[in-house]
Amino acid sequence: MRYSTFLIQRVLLSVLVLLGLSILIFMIARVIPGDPARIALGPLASRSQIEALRAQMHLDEPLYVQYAYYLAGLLRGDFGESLYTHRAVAIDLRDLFPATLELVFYSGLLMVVIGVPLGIVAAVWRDRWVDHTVRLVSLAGVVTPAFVWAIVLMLVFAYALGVLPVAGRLSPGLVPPSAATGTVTLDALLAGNLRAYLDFLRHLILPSVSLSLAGVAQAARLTRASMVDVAGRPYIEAARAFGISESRIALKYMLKPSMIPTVTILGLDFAALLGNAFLVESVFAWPGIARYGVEVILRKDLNAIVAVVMIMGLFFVVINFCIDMLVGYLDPRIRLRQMEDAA
Amino acid sequence: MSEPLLRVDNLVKHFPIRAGFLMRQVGVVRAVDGVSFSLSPGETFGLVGESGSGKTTLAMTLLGGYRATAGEIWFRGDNIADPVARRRRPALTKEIQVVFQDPGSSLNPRRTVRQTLEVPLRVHRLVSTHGEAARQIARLLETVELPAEFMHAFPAALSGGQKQRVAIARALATEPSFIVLDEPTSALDVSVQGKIIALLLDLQRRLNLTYLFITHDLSLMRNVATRVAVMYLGKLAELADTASLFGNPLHPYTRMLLSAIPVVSEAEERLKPRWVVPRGETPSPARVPPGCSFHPRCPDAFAVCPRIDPVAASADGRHVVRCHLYPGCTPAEVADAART
Amino acid sequence: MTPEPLLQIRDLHASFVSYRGLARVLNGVNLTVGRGEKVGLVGETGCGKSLTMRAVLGLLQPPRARVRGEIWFAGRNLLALPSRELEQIRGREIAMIFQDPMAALNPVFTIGDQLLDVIARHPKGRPSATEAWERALAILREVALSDPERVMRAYPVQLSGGMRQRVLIAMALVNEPALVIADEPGTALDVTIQEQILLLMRSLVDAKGLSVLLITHNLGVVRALTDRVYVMYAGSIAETAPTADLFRTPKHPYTQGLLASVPKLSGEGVPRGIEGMIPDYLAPPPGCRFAPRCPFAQPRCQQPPPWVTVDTDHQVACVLYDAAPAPRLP
Amino acid sequence: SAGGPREPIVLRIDEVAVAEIDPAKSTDFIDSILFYNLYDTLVAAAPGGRLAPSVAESWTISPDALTYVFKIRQGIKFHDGTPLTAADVEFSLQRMMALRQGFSYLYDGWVSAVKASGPSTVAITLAKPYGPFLSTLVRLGVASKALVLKNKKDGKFGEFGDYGDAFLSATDAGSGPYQIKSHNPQQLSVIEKYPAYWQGFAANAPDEVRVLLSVEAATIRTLMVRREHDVTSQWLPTEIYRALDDTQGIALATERGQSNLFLKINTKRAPTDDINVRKAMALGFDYDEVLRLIRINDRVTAGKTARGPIPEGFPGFDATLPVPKRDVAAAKAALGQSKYKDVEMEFGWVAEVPLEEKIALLFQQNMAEIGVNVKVVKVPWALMTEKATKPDSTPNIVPIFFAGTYPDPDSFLYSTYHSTAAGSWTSMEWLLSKDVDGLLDKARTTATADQRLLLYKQAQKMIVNQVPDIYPYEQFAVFAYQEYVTPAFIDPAKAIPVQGAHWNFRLWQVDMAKKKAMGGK
Amino acid sequence: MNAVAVAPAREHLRRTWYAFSRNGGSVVGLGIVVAIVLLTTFAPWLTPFPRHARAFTDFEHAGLPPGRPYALGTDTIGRDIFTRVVFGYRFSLLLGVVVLTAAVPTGVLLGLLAGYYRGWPETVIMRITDIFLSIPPLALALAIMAVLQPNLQNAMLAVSAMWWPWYTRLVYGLVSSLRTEGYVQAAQIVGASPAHILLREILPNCLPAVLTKMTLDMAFVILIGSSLSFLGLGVQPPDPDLGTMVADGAKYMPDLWWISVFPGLAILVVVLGFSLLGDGLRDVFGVEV
Ligand SMILES: Nc1ncnc2c1ncn2[C@@H]1O[C@H](COP(=O)(O)OP(=O)(O)OP(=O)(O)O)[C@@H](O)[C@H]1O
Ligand SMILES: Nc1ncnc2c1ncn2[C@@H]1O[C@H](COP(=O)(O)OP(=O)(O)OP(=O)(O)O)[C@@H](O)[C@H]1O
Ligand SMILES: [Mg+2]
Ligand SMILES: [Mg+2]
Repeated sequence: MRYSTFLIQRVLLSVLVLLGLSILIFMIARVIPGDPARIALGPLASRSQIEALRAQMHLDEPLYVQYAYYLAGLLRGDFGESLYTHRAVAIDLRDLFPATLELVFYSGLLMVVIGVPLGIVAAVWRDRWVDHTVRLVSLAGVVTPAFVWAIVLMLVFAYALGVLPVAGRLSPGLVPPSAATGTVTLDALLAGNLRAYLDFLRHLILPSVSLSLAGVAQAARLTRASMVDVAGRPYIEAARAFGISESRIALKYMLKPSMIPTVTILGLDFAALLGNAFLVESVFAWPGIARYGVEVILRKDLNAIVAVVMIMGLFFVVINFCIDMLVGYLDPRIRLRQMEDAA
Repeated sequence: MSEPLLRVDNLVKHFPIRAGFLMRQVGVVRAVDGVSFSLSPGETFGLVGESGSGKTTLAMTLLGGYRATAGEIWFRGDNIADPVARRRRPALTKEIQVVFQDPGSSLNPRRTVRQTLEVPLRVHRLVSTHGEAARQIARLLETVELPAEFMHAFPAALSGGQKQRVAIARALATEPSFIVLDEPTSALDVSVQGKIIALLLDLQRRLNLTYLFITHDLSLMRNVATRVAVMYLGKLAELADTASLFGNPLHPYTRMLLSAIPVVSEAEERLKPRWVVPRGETPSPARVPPGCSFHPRCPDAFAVCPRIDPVAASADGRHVVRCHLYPGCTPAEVADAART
Repeated sequence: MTPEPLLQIRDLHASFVSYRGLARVLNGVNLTVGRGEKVGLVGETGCGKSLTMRAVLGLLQPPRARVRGEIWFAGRNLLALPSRELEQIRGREIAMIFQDPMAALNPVFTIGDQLLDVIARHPKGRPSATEAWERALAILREVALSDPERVMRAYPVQLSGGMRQRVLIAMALVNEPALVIADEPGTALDVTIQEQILLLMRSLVDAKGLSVLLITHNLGVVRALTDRVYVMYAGSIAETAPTADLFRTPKHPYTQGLLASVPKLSGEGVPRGIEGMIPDYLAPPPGCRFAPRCPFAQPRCQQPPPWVTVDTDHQVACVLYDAAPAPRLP
Repeated sequence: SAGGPREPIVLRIDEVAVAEIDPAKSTDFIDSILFYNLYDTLVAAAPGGRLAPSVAESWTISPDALTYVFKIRQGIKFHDGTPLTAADVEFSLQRMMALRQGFSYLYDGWVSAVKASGPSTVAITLAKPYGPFLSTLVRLGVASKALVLKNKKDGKFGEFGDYGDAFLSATDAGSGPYQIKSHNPQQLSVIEKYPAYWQGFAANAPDEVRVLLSVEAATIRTLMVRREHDVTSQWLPTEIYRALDDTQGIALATERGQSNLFLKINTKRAPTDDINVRKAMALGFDYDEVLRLIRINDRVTAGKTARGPIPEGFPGFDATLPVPKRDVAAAKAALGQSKYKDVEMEFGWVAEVPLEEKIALLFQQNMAEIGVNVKVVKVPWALMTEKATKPDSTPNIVPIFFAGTYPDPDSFLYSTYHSTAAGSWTSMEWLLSKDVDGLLDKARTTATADQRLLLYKQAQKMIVNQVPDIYPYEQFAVFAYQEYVTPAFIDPAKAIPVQGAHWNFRLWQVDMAKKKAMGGK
Repeated sequence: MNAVAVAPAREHLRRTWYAFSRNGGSVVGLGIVVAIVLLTTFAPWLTPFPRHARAFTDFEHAGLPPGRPYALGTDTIGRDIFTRVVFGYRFSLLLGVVVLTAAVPTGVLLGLLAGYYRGWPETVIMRITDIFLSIPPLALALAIMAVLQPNLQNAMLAVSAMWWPWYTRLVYGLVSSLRTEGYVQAAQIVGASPAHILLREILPNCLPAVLTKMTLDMAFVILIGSSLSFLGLGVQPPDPDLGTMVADGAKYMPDLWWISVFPGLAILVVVLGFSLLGDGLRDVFGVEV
């Protein structure tokens, strides 16, 4: 069987996952306590107002009917209206998703670019002071929530030192680059607006670092642990006997086989960042979807909940797919097997 | 001759070959390509052949580790090549056992010898109490000449030979009727090998065990096997009683093999056939040469060899060979065609 | 004529810390390999052959393992060498063919990937990509792997045991090191291939003046290939002699037992091997470690055995030959 | 200075939650701020809770108090330059009632017709007399009919389509002093000066106001210290106000008379259905400790002890109600009269308001001292509104801040104590008292202001006697601001006791020179 | 042979302890964990103001910096932080331990099954895992709470429900490569049951990675306590909980830094303890003798 068959099967399954997710979240959204109409109409709404809105939202009909309405809307490309922002959910998503995606992307980058090398360093100098330092510091990274990091970093770099901006994605004076994609990176670079991009990077430092620290720490620890595990394998001794340099052994012969757990967990961590970013977003006034997601869940904003979860689910599915690919790339045995399964 | 314990009928096992990141199938490895033989109870059937000729694949297919691409495997009246039939007979795992070629990877690095050996005992309810298990394991270790303390050791602390002895102990634990010995002593020194082989032969005699014995050590094969099959690129080249094969090797490949046996004394040197210089490269089972697959290396190859694959034939009904040099091996119609 | 020594192991001790105490495995190993010499090392499984070689390559790391003694290689004591210099020696000057072919190949890289890495370390400088590729194919062909292109692209799981073994041999030989340590290179090979490889090794050794240290159980192979043999038992050398000598007149009771255990082509059955088993390294017998299994054991065996020269170049560690005491190895 | 473009004056404030800018839907504090700046209302709220003319230049009320005729001021222009006419007023009220959101319940069932006649007259007919009616008109923002209808989308309102629902949530169609520049309801709303505004601007009124939404307290604080922010919201923790007040160049302002803290007691759930228990609770609560709790520093505090449901300064405040005091002995005595033995109750506080935790813990401690066991639970706001729908699920006691939204006692009392309001978070007392209902209904249908006030006082006494609440304190909203800013309400005489109404930025001033000198960015 | 006479249990213990204690850190870790368990057990006698862990307010002494008599300062309600940290360990540890003991076995088991069996079990398990991973934890927690009672047990259930998929995913990846190992084949051939193969042969080889993740998750679970208690799910005031103390206290930085720093350090210490302990356990399950 061809690998492409496996890929196609995997994609089809992902679509199935999204469908399952939509049903599940549709139900979850409806069991979350609270009456969406009541919450939407605000504090002082009267009962008749609430009844009217409930009817308008088909809330008095059976669940499957509601789902049918929803699916019908979805097929027309209509996510419905958010009760929270009173705008079309699609517009909310368009406005908010790129910012978070961008933040998460850079955080993920930091996780890999900083965390994995730290893990390697710790594993190579196992039980030396470097290792102990990395392990202790990474623990500190893990036990401190992103939200607290955000505040601490803000206090240090913005409040005390005053070297980095605190809020938003761009300085107020700066004209936002044309909103082709909604991400500053792409928009600014497409427009050749380097100044905006650099300003954006300055704004990005604090949020992305706070968001990624736990992941960096996790990456370092996972990498270290599996590297140490792999270090004891005979093939590492064999590579050493062939005179392969220690650095090459560490960076190639040990790293690749030891990356499977790291890639798996880190990939999921990365996908989860999208949802976990909300407190960081609210500290740095980052106009993102994570905060929106939390708010809509708390406000039982049915349409928005389903839409946000579906976006996050899509992201998860894509990441998951990438993890599978990557794990297959890392271990040919898995890849061979994936194909046999597809057969 | 008694009812065969195991009969293999035209067994085929092919592996797909894939390449590139997208792992397209670019060919097929004909690891086992139409093998037939049968084993009577109590015999030691030797299987020799060059590395990569498909011996392990054949063994694994018998054991159910691979699903046969085609062909039948009859064990005590069941065709166990069919996975469904195999599943119906869970006791097969007790009756058919194996000692692998590679002791390093066949022992779980995180389980002690004792834990490893306890599994077959427990699975097949050969022991019931903890103490009984410990005694039985100590006894097993003793039969493979390991001190009982080793039951607490992890494989990493064992030498290659010690690991292999543990693997043998594991195979013996279920008191099987048929054991596949895939180069069981290749990691052992001669002294231990001697003891293990003696032990295996003892057991065979006592328990009427049947062995499928795979080894590269032809001197050893000479001494243990009742019959020997020579395998070349997934097919049997020759199959005969041991004495007959060693005394009167027919197939050129067999002769090549026998002439290369390393021996320890001048007296033995004289027992080997005239030295046949190995020539050419071993073809890959992924690109089997047409006709007789041995022809590129064969010192006696002639016109028909690259064109037609010979069939197995025997002059006396016991010594079977697959080579155009011998009558009956060239398919009749081809032979006729060649004559006219 | 004794060739100039290339590798000289002097009084090598190695022990392991284990939860049950200290396992003193190597107990004063003395061994010399001359330049261009082919030396065999035989001995029962678990006697410490592989361990000695790992010590030579500096692969035994504290704190788990404790190593003491001297290992001289081309004028340098490997045990005292900083790891960076050791790295330069490994694979270039000394190469090792590992015993366990599955475990010694990294499962997640293709053969080509791993082989090219070794080729890149060629002492004469890194070859170009195409040159390296060609050299890889050539060496694979040399070790009798047909279809080397497929092998290069294959992952270890996709190869048979013998094929993997040959790949490892190729990796060891490709850089033409001064000393090749072959730990059971033939175990997984059929005799024709084995012979081919042995011939190959011999031709390389003869052509390039390489030295070979061959570790094997297969005494037939030792006889066919080597100039000289060391017999090891339970962590020390029991006997050494020129190959022909040893096979003709083995002195040590252990050597004699070993030779008697080889199954013969004449088909008179499989010999039963030497009685008893290798001692527990946690509590080895005092004196001669073979004494408990020795049919000729005497009270004197409670002391460490003397090192007796019985013939030119033929020495044995056994009291039976103590009549003509000889000086211990330098 | 003339000539050359002047640097724009920017005022930066922040608020929690999303901002809704549709005049027919807005209700919250932040909605109200934007509402009063984007739209002109038919009638304006004035300092002291009085009403003043605005879009309605004047009005007349028919003797039966059923018909109100408003004379519409001429010369007011919408932000697109078109004049505001009576038709726009008619449209705005109709639209509000049709959408049935926001404050429409104030008109629902009361207004029977609205009719514009000519460009400057609107007549509104009521179904029955409705005392608070004029006051409620401070929430009737006038939107441009033409603009809205031009931008309508398909919807269920027939010829009106969606009634501009989508349009007005994204931008404005008002005539107020400011207009929307950009609006992201969750993040940032920017409004800019509408220079042609009919009432004019203070000298240094901001050209642009940026409202930052839902940002962490610590961030606001950092921004304030860096002078990147001008005025904070009133929702920061006490500790942060204290720190800000200690910061050079930052001052605190308080605003009174709008809002009150209620500890709403569920009168329909055991054991608080027993009036003796409720009395014990009110007597056992430590009002002085509350003052310590809300004290910011020696100069500023966030409130004072309340007398009843309506705060001082808001219409209907009753100065004759007694100031509550802690009396442990009396509390124990009251408890002894109760039919319940081991009194145990649930205190649910709103998770989003950290201050309420302190109140809850104080209450818990106080009650422990009189022998009442209080279980404190944290409830997110959305859940609280759900719990409030049934007496069984409503916690025994819930702290709720309530601010008046139109300058009439009705704003505080009706939605809290009238039976028809039951089931909403404003009436978690579940009072369901026919007598109280009667008084409140009567007050609504009474036309004359003085009579109504009397009725409301009577009602308040009746309510307080039943102890449906504890009134821990009257809330003063505290804001921190940069000293180069002068908020309009800093002068108590100008304070308007209606949520959001005094945040009319056209009267605020920003001293740019001072700002520069102070290092403002 | 007298070696058999060595009681296997004692032998095993000896080996275990040897493997465990060879790395000094793991003994320190064990020490930390034991010390904390003792400290929390005897908290009422070991803390200066046990009353502060219960219904108590003292606004007069709110927000005092570390000093006397409040060693680590007081919070904004006037309660002794030291006392609350010690009591906070109770809930936090309970949460961590319960959640991990519920989520890890479930996740690991599903991961084993999915990784080992090809075909539909794999597809079904892994796709369900995907779905669970995609659902925001907050939504899941609220949903579970809506169906069940909002109390501590159900809070733990909710957290466990969002935690297991991570282990499934991790173990699945490992098993996918482990299942082709020779020893797995060997076990199949001696007739070992799938349960045995999964739990005894494959699982131990997954444990190092699982243990590493578990020690880190200990921290994450403790921290998640804060979001749970926000939802009214977890520990309720006035009961102290370390995660909530850290998260809430962060608002008062930098002036009242001690409110969140000390609980943070407390989490660090306990996680450090578990992490070192985990390293030691890894050695016990490790390959070496
Ligand atoms: N899982 C597999 N996938 C693809 N090809 C395989 C697989 N296993 C074995 N092969 C191929 O099948 C052929 C036969 O291999 P097998 O292991 O049976 O040889 P063998 O006779 O046992 O050799 P050896 O004596 O070296 O052990 C080889 O070419 C090998 O590369
Ligand atoms: N890491 C270790 N810890 C403890 N003991 C060890 C370790 N490595 C090897 N040993 C012991 O050292 C002894 C010698 O092992 P070695 O691998 O050198 O044997 P060998 O002579 O190569 O045997 P074989 O021929 O079977 O390969 C064995 O008894 C083994 O138990
Ligand atoms: Mg094989
Ligand atoms: Mg060895």
